Amino acid sequence: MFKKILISNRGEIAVRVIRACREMRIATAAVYSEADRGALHARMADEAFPIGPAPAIQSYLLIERIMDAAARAGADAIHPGYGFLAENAALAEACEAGGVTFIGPSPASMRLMGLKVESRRAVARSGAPIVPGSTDPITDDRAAKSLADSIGYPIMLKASAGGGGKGMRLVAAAKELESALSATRAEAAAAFGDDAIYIEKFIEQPRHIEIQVLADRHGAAITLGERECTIQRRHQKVIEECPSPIVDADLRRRMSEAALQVARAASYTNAGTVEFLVDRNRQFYFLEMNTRLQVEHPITEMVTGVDIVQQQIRIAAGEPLSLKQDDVSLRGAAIECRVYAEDPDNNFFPSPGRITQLRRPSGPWVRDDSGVYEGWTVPVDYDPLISKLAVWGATRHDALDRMRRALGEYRVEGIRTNLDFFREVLEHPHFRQGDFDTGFIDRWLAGRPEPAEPARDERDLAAIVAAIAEAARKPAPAGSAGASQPESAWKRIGRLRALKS
Amino acid sequence: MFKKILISNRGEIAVRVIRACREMRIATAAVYSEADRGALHARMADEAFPIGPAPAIQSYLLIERIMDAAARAGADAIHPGYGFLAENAALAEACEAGGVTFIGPSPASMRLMGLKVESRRAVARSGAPIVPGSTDPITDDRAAKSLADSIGYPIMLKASAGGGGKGMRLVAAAKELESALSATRAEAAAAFGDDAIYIEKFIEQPRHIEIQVLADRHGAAITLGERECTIQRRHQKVIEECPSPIVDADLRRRMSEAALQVARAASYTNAGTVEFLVDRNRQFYFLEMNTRLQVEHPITEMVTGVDIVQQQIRIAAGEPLSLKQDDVSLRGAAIECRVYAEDPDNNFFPSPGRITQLRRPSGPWVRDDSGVYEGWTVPVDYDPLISKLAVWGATRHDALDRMRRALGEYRVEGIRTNLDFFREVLEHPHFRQGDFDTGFIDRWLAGRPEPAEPARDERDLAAIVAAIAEAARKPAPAGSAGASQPESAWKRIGRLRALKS
Amino acid sequence: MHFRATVEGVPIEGRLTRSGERMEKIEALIEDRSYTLELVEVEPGVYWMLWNNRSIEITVTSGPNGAVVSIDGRRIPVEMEGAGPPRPRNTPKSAGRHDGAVELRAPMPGKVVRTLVSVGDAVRADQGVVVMEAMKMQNEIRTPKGGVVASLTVKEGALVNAGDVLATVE
Amino acid sequence: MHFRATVEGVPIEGRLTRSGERMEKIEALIEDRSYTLELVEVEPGVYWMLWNNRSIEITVTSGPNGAVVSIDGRRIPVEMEGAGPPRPRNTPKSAGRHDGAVELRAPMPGKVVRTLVSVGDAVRADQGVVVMEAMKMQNEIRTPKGGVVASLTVKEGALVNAGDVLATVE
Repeated sequence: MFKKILISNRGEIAVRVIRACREMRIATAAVYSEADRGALHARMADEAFPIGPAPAIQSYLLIERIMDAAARAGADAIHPGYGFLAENAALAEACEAGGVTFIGPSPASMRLMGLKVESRRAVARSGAPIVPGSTDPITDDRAAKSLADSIGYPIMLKASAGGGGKGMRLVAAAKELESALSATRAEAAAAFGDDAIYIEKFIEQPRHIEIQVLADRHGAAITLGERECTIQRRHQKVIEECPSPIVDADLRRRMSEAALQVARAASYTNAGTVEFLVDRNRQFYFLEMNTRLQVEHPITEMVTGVDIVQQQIRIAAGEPLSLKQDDVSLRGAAIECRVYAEDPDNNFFPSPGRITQLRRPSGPWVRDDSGVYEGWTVPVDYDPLISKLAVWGATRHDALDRMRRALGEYRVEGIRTNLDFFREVLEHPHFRQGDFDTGFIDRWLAGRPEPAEPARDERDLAAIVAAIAEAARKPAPAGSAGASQPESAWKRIGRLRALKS
Repeated sequence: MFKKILISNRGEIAVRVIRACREMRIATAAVYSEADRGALHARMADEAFPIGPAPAIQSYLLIERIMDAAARAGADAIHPGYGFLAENAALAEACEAGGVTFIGPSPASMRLMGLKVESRRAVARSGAPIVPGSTDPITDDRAAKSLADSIGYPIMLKASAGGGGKGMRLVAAAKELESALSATRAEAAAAFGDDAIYIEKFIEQPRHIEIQVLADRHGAAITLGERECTIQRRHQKVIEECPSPIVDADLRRRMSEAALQVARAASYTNAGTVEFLVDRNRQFYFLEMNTRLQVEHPITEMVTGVDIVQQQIRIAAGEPLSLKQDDVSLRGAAIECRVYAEDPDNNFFPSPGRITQLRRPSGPWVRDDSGVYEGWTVPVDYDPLISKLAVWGATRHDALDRMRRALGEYRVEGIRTNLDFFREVLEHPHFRQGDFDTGFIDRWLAGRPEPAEPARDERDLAAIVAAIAEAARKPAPAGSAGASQPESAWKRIGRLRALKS
Repeated sequence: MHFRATVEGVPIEGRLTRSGERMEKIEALIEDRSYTLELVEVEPGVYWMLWNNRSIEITVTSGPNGAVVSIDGRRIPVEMEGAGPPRPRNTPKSAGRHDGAVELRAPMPGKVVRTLVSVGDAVRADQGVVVMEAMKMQNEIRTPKGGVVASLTVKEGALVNAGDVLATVE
Repeated sequence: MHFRATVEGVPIEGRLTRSGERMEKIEALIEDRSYTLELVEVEPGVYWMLWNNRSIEITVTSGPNGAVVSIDGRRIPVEMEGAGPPRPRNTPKSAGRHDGAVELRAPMPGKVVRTLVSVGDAVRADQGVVVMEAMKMQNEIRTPKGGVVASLTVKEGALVNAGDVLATVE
């Protein structure tokens, strides 16, 4: 087993890995940027190495800095967490060259799964279902039409060289195809200098469901069930569940088998996640494979009892999987809310800054994977995830009620968070029924009513406590209230009332 | 289901019950003494009622105050927690009389199990094993000798009217019996005015293992496995585990069957715990039944996935058990450490006072059931339990390593706790091997070596940080150090060194 | 003790009578509504209130002339009168000026990724003016009213603090 | 900055050179041992130290002329010189006096449940003198040395504070 692991990450995921290492009695080395001096992950690790200025591009994304820190620490392995360099094959290659074990798949697996077209082809060959459409660029309009007819409308046209939502066009019916083809080609040529396009079936109101895979270096691979990741805001996951409310044992078996086909097609080792789109008929299609630890791994851990991070480390150290597929069972249900430093009352704008008060929920079946502490200043430079709050319950219903309870115990002051937003989502009848698709949150927010006015007695109690707090803050001489103040709303309205009476 | 539950308790167990109620959407009413103004349980409840001065005998133990608070709250049920009035049949009777549901067994069951002799007889009749010996007082010395011979030495002589360890005498061999009998009789007559005595086999180096029972009001009863409670200090449990390292499936089945026999003999309903002594040959004997929620219930919850407090409430509301025995399975292992406000460096004396800093462990499979918060003053009036720290692992070994990690994350300042003491116990090889009996801790403490001196660099670093902290606390003029101070140890030793050189 | 406050824009006036030590008893009269309650500050800025036996936890985040009071997850802004001269908030929001122009301000610290308009452009209400990036997320800053872009104070790549003016629309 | 301290009874003398802002750089020379480290107070009384890349968390509980410094669960008492006049500790322990008598003091607040000796009784070292109850637990207060009970200051049922004298043994 490794003697010392360097974690090339920050925040809650670095803390998560440090905890796993400590439980395995492996020493830990953290890295930190100038913005992360005194950050929780650096405090908790056995060693900590500065790696540069705040912008990630000058610190957490610099492979040479990471490798240099690993060399200084004498680390024999690197855990990349998620994000930053976690899916960068160059880091894995640098590890190989430097004689340090990269805790993750091989560079070749990472590269293959990182390429949109090549991974789609490899998965198609493996027999796992992909979204129907072309696997090669289409240049001929008649070929395009016959393909579109065979897979059925609506379809998506996608520029081969596009990405990130650009160069895509939805085609609802056959009669729109011709003009859409020429428009997309023209755009693609203008934007990317390449007018090659693909055709894919458009999955309406899809759900986003993924399968957790563990594969060792000796050819054994298992799955740990699915995660329901459909609840997203602006394509960002915010709530995840395990199991999915729409997956039964048969669908789970079929999706797991497909996930293993994908993993085998990529000669995959270590922990990985195969993401699928699931349509309204519960047909599923390969979307992509995340070649790293997934943010939402805790809910799988709670339901299966398998410590995925410890498994990652054991697999990387060359141990054969100690678990067989038959050892894996799902018990109950788990839900995770991603707690972000953002302001739901102000368009979900980021809300970095100093956390002046932090009280975290606890008690039965509540898990808070936090990367911050009271007094910490959440930097503007990195993503706004400050914590993952996960709960378990014997049933989905129990888990939802427990999450509601846990959210009520969570208090963060000094910055804004989306904790109250989750309380609203959890009470939404469609969410409670498990009836949603990836557009659920955005549609709901678009039509969300203004919150009710506080009751009069709530307002009065607020004023009383504010007055007491003000008096404690700055003991004022009696009767001085408002003597030399600018005209206040109170006075204005007082005058208005006098005029009316 | 109930609309509002009054919790006639305080501290972590009141918080535990409030959490269960909140998850079930049942309103909660807390009670608090003058020492518990602002206590966590009162803060967390929906309503809170003062019930008198700090001493429990004037507040938490006063049935009329509890019933009065329940009436004012309009509560339709009372949860007694553990301790205080939890095993007091008079409270259960007052509830019956007042038309409020008592969340626990019937007064008759409580009374029967609260009486040493009667419960022993009832259990003997049920067929469950009791410690071999007499179930009736013995007055005749020859009868005593023949009974002692038949059960085998060593034996205990116990005064019928005794209790709490008084009027007991260990007899190692037959030749000591005669003089021991007359001495014990004389003592019993003098102390209690009654020279009747019992004979019981003395169980050497026993383990203390208990079975969790759930019984509904419709005749169904199940068990939720065992808890190993052998690790005690001065007869007080400090570490509990589920499952026990020495209980296998067969022993578990037999102990569970015996526990159900005991429960049936007491016409028991709701959650209860049957405690057994287990000898070195894994023979087990009924010790007593706790007719309430057990302190250490969380470890059973973690291993079985059953929420025992919610089950208590459902049973009390008249619901049939939703779980069958076959639905109950044990997964992995859980351990609990009872965090006490006490000073391990000063003979474990109580350490009440203000908690100036509180940082609680978190992350995967860590559960902290705490009854305090940062800034809270732990009162001198109640027991010193401030928190129960429980962890789960796939194996006992994993759970021990996780507990070690969690203890390292726990920080309590302002008062002393036994957190560091647990770190020492966890690393003890006999404890790790599961090889211990009820005398383990006391023997180990008696022979415990002084802790090693801190290394020189640790001392130096401590001095540096103390100097920095002191400078921040009270910016001192430069060069003022020690100007007008009483002679310091530093000066004395400096002089001694000067003399020697 | 007498106080005047503006709660969510509604001005109120009240009188408090305080007694007791650790747990204060408070009699309050606000206009014609009277309240009897007990109160203790259990943590800095966190108050535990008993009102008609209801257990209520209230957090006060005080500012120079205002506070945000949280009751059960609901945030209620309260401005106290006589609490000293007003000071600008940490994060002034985009707001109208006396001359009818609207200043668009940065709602958070971050980087200007793109400007979407030029000075002199006509803009509709809710049209994006600047794209800012903070915490790895891009956010469009939109104008609350239509008009003409009178100034564009920032360039692409600029680092701005919360409250900095990004543009004005007349 | 120059300091003198007594660490676990051992006196030391040191010099510090401090620089830097958020994370201070510190050069320390203690007798002939030199340390280069970085330090930041991350929470009140909690310091994060980097020393030879080791990440060390240190908690200081300051008193008027002394502190308890916790490093990785180890508690090290440090008395600073020049930190103001000494003040009695919160909980004075039973200790010898100049005249050779021993004062037995209450180690915690609580109630005297029983006295086990009378004035004039001869007692052995480690013999119980008083039984106190606090937090529902009874604890025997024992004399560290043998002798004769010279005074018994408390009666059964008395409430005492930490540090109160219970008895003296000569």
